[in-house]
This record gives sequence, structure tokens and C-alpha cells, in this order.
Amino acid sequence: MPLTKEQIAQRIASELKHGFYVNLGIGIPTLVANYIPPGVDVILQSENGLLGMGPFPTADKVDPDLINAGKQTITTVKGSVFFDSAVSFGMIRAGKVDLTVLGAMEVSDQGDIANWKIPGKMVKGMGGAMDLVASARNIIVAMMHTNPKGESKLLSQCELPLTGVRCVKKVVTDLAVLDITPDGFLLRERAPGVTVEEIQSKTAGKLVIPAEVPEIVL
Amino acid sequence: MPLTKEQIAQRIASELKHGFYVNLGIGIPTLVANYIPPGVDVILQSENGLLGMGPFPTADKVDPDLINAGKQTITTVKGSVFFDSAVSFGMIRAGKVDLTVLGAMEVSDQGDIANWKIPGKMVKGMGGAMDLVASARNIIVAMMHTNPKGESKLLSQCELPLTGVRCVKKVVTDLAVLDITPDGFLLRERAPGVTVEEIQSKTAGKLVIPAEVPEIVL
Amino acid sequence: MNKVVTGPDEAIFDIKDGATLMLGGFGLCGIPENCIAALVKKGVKELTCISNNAGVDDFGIGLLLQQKQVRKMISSYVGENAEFERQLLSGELLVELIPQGTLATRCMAAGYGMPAIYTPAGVGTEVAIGKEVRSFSGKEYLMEYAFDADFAIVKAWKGDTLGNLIFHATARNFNPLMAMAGKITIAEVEELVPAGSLDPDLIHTPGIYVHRIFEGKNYEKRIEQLTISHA
Amino acid sequence: MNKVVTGPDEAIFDIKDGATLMLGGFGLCGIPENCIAALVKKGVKELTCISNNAGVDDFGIGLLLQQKQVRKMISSYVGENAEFERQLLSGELLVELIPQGTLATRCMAAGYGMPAIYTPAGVGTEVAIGKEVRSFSGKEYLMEYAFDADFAIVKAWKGDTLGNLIFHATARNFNPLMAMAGKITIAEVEELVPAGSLDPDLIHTPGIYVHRIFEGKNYEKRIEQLTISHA
Repeated sequence: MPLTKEQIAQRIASELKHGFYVNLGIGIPTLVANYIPPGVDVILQSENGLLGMGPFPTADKVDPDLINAGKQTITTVKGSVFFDSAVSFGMIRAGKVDLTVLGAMEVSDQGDIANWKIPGKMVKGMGGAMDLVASARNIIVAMMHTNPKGESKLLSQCELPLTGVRCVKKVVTDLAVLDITPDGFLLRERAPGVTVEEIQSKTAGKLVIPAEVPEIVL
Repeated sequence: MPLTKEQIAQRIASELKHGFYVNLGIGIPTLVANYIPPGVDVILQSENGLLGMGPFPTADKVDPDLINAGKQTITTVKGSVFFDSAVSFGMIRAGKVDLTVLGAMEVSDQGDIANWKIPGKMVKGMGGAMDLVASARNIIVAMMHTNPKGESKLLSQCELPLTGVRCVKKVVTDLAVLDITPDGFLLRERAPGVTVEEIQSKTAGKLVIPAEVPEIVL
Repeated sequence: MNKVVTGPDEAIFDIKDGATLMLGGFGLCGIPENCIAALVKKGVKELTCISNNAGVDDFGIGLLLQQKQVRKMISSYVGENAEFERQLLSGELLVELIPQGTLATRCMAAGYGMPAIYTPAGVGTEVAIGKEVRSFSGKEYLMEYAFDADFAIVKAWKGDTLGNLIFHATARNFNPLMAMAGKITIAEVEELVPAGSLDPDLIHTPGIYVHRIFEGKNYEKRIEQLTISHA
Repeated sequence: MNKVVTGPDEAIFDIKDGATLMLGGFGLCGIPENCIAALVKKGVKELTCISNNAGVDDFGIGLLLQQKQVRKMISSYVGENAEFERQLLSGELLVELIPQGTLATRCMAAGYGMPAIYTPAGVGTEVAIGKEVRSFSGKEYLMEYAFDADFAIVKAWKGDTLGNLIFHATARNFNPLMAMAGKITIAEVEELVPAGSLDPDLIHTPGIYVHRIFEGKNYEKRIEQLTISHA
């Protein structure tokens, strides 16, 4: 059974370590916040200028001055702090954020990522994605293994315009957990019941398959 | 009669305009604050991180956390603001400070200034002087016209190591007020009773003497 | 010294056709609502706007777009705006998309008197085209220039008569950076207080950067993505 | 998450001979008194200290100089210290003098992940020797590199258990810049409060930059130039 989006988020959440500062992108990455393991304290950064992002507010607590990078109304947690956008991207650029999780349209087996522009479609912009991928020490991509047409999103070369080069460290899809290594995608884990052959057939980039590929444990 | 140091400060104070942000260096420049004309509001910047510097404190108001760039205990005025040293030199570099007044050992007729180092003597450092002279939009030097040996401090070339090049706009000494122009020192005013000939004889750099050189009015 | 003007019309009186403006805000959060309304009323055209986003169809910078007052947007993300898309596709509007951190840092550079900065954002992408790439300690960076804006228009929470500003929550965003960066900086604030009312330790923007300030009226503070937790 | 350590000895436990340290403060104002005392007690040697000044003979960094623990000072102004002068003239101590704004901005660059910055300070002077000079819009600038410090040791007024810091008056100076710049940042504070006690709008240094924090004791806050007005 391929993982659901929630399960992808849950698997990524198990990568979180106590004391991590984490930036979660829009989409599946946002869901990671729902699965932070007990006993693991992490602080969420929102690149518009907040450390210590809390859950969405109840209706009576909505503050229009308090939003996340997806422009959603949010709350703060104890010990949160606000800052301007230069400080925010400064801490990202300086490698102070321990983990960045973001979605992608394509990832290459060298760790390149494309997630901002489709030629021929209206381009809305890269927002903070290029800064995040160029600077973060540890980047995990959360995405479906294939696009709606069934084509692999794990390629030898990205075909879409790049967001960043050689930056992704790990990819978690509905089918597998893969590390980016000098030899290509290293297949670490597979979704329960999903075969290595299926993953191989849906991975267009170079795939390294170890002798043992355990199932993902959630 | 040559001007006293206080009178040099007083003459420089007449250059202040309402609304100016001003940085005053150590020595004679500090005295300028005592002669700010009535009706002229200026805000004093101290480059260690303060806008809105007030006078020295009375004994009961001394705060060791509140000092100026000369490390003297000071006070604040209404509307003052503290900031870090990068912001402080950022506002200097960005040309937000309207006027900088500082002392010098030598000034050249091209506006070069030397005020931080004497070869053979213990060098304490340039502090913020190089930043100030490289960035300030308007720099007035306050100094004696000659050194203790009677040698001119207004030269065609500075002999001491430079603090900055082509930056000084005006020099006020005990003998004269001089603008730095492409043609050299332009003699604007002379101290009461001091002759143009005396100023000429004590100015080693190129001196441009207009037909009329009025006395300084304090 | 007193930097207080009567209101947005006086604050923007000398903004002319063809001016380059920085406008604070992230989405609709922390935008200078009063000044945007005054710019619409004044009808200045051919503006270049440096702002992280371009508003929505009927609010924020979208109001300027509706009146075709904007010639060029310099932004990191410009979605949620149908009129914007129409003008872009028809060629009436130019858009320069730049990474959000680069946008912020180019504002900061201007405020700090630094002519250019180096950032890794965009290396190896189309953002790097035509730019100097330079390697430091084995990592590649793009050189990006400081912005050069005629006016910065920002929104603060509190401000005093000397132009000292304090921002609230994530409405801070680009506002303090742009405040530092404008040749002329205009600040509209929710509450204007006498000089001396703000704690000098806790001011975000020193007044030296602010040339005109006024207390704005009728802040709508529209929310772009109202997201509620049912707890 | 809790960054609180028991005191200065634990805070500096892994600082070793030959380390590069940033030390906050301007003169004796806002210096990390407790950590300096602990460094003297620990006796680490061959330190490179990046600090605007070098203290006085018997206080501040002067205490480290007395014990000959410093190999190199990187400062903008180093007067008021006879032992310093003796070691410098004897060749025991190396000194690199750099303009104060350059010092501040090289700290900031490190904190912002910018490998280098451009500043006009020092153009045409001996400070420019060996440095890249580059012209932007007709004005010359020096390229200066970001600092690379193993530890930053700063002093704040208040701090919380997550490392968020607030500074007081001109004791702020280089402290927030160095706090951002250290690979490991140690903060000593006059008052340590629980996370959530500080207003999130009014924090100067976000805790992400701070790795260890403790409430210091017995601050002497010596005044270098007591100057009184007899009014």
C-alpha cells in the first residue's frame, strides 16, 4: 500500500530530533507538524519572520498580523520570537535551521530540485524556495513518487526549471524513502507491501538498491 | 586673536541645520554640542549604538550600560533609540547622518585626512574613524591650524598614514574656515584680527584666497 | 524636529509618474493601506513597485494594478490576482521575480550602504542568468545589487513624532528593511505617540530612516487565508 | 528544549587552546564578565579574540592578557592597556586593527550567511593593502570577509531558557551581531526568565542563534570614563 500524504508526513516526522529548528513548506510538509514524536521538542520557523509557530488559531484568536509563509492565520508558542525578513533568511542562509521539508515537482538523482515553474503556465514566483534550498543544511523532499500522468518525478535530470542544485538530501514519497548519494537515489525503505520492482519501475533516475530494503515503519 | 577650542566648536555649531543628525568625534568636536543654536533641533549619533545622545549625567543618573563612543557616561534625550553596531555603521554608510565633525592630525588640500596613526608610536587603532570618513556625506574637521611644533597641518599631501581620501568638505581651525575645493583650500573666513598673510604662511597646502575674506562671526 | 504629516495625501505629495516605490507587507499582512489608497486617488502611473507580493484583485497593490498605475513589479510571489495575470500576459505589466531572501537582503543592503551582497539563492537556476557567480570556501554565490528606491512606504504598529517605529507580529516582514532603504521613507502607523513614549531599547526602526509619519485610519487588515483550528 | 547551563564553567567547557572567540562589548560596557573570569580560571591559551577593544589592565579582556592567554586580538581600538602594549611590542601578541564598522559588519555577515561584504571604510589607506577594491556607481569599496569564529560569548540584559535575548542601552553594541555569528554561541544574562516571559515582538536576538545560556553573577560593570555633569 502506498503511503497517504499524512503517512509521508508521519515518516518525515520521525527524522526530527529534539531541539531541531525546522522549516516546513506548503502542502505535505505542513502536515509534518501533526506527527512530531512525543518528547521531541522542535521549533518551527516561518520564513516571513517567526520562530515558534503554533497551530491554527481558534476563531476567537485570529490575528490578521499573525500569519505563516503560506499566508494562513496561525498562533505562536511559548518562547516565540518575531523578526524581519532579512533576519529570517539570514538565519536560513547561515545554516541555523536544522531541517527544511518541502514539496517538489521533480528531483534529480544528484539532488537537484524543481518546484517553482512550469513553462507555458502562469508563473507565480519562487517565494522563499530558492533561498531555502540553496542554504539549508538538511533538505527532505516530500512528494508523490509519480505525477498525475504516472510519470516518475525522480529523474536523472530535472526537466523543469530548477529551484536549486545538489541540495536535496532525502526524498520521502508515497512509495519509498530514498537518500541522495553520489551514486544516485539510494533506496532506504519501501512502503508496506510495495515491491522494490515497482519502485524501480517508477524511478527514472539512477536507483541504488541495497540487499535489504525494509518496509517503512510508522 | 586665534579662536579658542570652544570658539572653533561654536563656529562649527553654526553649520548645524534644523533636523540634522550629527556625529561628533572626540575632542573639540564634542564641544560642538554646547553651542547648538537656539531653535535648531539636532539629534546626536554615537556610533556605539545610540541616536539621541544627551549631556553627561549627574552623579545620581550614571548608568554603566550607557556610554558614548568615547566610553564616557552619558544620558539620552526624549525619542532616543539604541541599536547594534552594524545598524549604527549601516546608517553612517548609507549616508543617513547629515554631518560628521572630527579632529585630525593632518588634512590635505584634496580632502584627505590622517588622524589615527603616528609611525613609531603605539597605535591604538582607528575605531570608527575610517568608517565615518569613508561614508559621511558632509565632514567638517575641527583642529588647530598648526601642530605643537608650529608646522602646518593643512598640507598638499598628508605625511601620516591616511584615515580616508578626498572626504573632508570643510576645515575649521583656530585661524580660519576653509572649504575643500577642486582647487585646494578655499579661505572662507579668518579669525578676528588674524591676517590672510598669517594664514597663508601657516598653510602648506594649496590655498585659494578670494578678494574678500571676512572675519569669523561668533 | 517633527516628522508628522497630516495624512497619506501629504505623505505622498511628491511621488510622481515613473517613481520606484518599495511597499512593505507580506501578502496583505502589514501593508500601508492608507498610502496605497492615496496613490490610487492621486493616480500616479508607470510605477515600479518593489514588494514581496502584488496584493489581491481588490486589495493591496491590486488596487494600483486595477487602475493600471504599475509598470513593473519586483516581487518573489505574485499569485492570487487575476487582473495581474491579464496585464502580464498582455504585456502591459513587467514582472521581475526574485527569491524572497534576495529581495529582503537587497533592501537591507540599501539600508546598510552596501552596494551588493552575495547569496547562494538561485545559483544554477535561471535566476543566475547574467549575474556574477563567485565561489567562497567552495560554495557558489550570486552577486546581487542593493535596491535603489525613490520612496519606501511602510506600515508600523506604533511610531513616534521622530519617526521611531515598532512593528507587531509577522506584520513586521519587509517593513523595517524597506524603511531603511528608501531615499524618502514614509511610515503610516496604527498609533502615533509623542517622542519619548517608546522604550529606546525596544524600537525596531530608528527614526533617522523615516522622513514622514502619520497615524493611519480605518485599517481593514484583510486576511488572505483565514485558517481556523476547531479545537 | 532548554539551553540553560549551570554557569560559566559549563558554558565554556569545550573551549580549547587555539580557539577563535568573539567577545561582545564596547570598552567595558556589555562585556561577558562571568565567562571571561571562567576563561582565566580555565587557563586556555593561544586564543584569537575578536572584540572591539581589549579591556583595561585589570578588567575585561585585560584579564586574559595578564595571563598571556591571547595570541591575537582583532579589534578596532586597543588603548588603555599597558600590559597589552608590552606584549605587542615584545611580539608575544599579534594585533589586527580593523575599522569598527567593518568589524561589526563582518560579524553581521557571518550571522547572515553572507561570505563577504563591501564597505568603503579604509579605501586608499593601509587597511586596503592586499584587499580587493571594487567600484560600484563610481565609488570604491573594499571586499571584507565574514568572520569565522568557533565561539561567540555575549552578555545580555535578559534572556529566556530558549536563548532569546534582550540587551540594554549601549551595552547592546556588538553583542547581538556576535551572537548571530558564532558556531557555538554562549550568552550570559543578568536575568534569566522562563520561555514565554519575553514579548516576542521585542526580542533582539532570536534563540536559534544561542546554544548555551546562564544567569551571570556579581556584575561589576566597571566604568572606564566616568563623566559627570554638575548641573
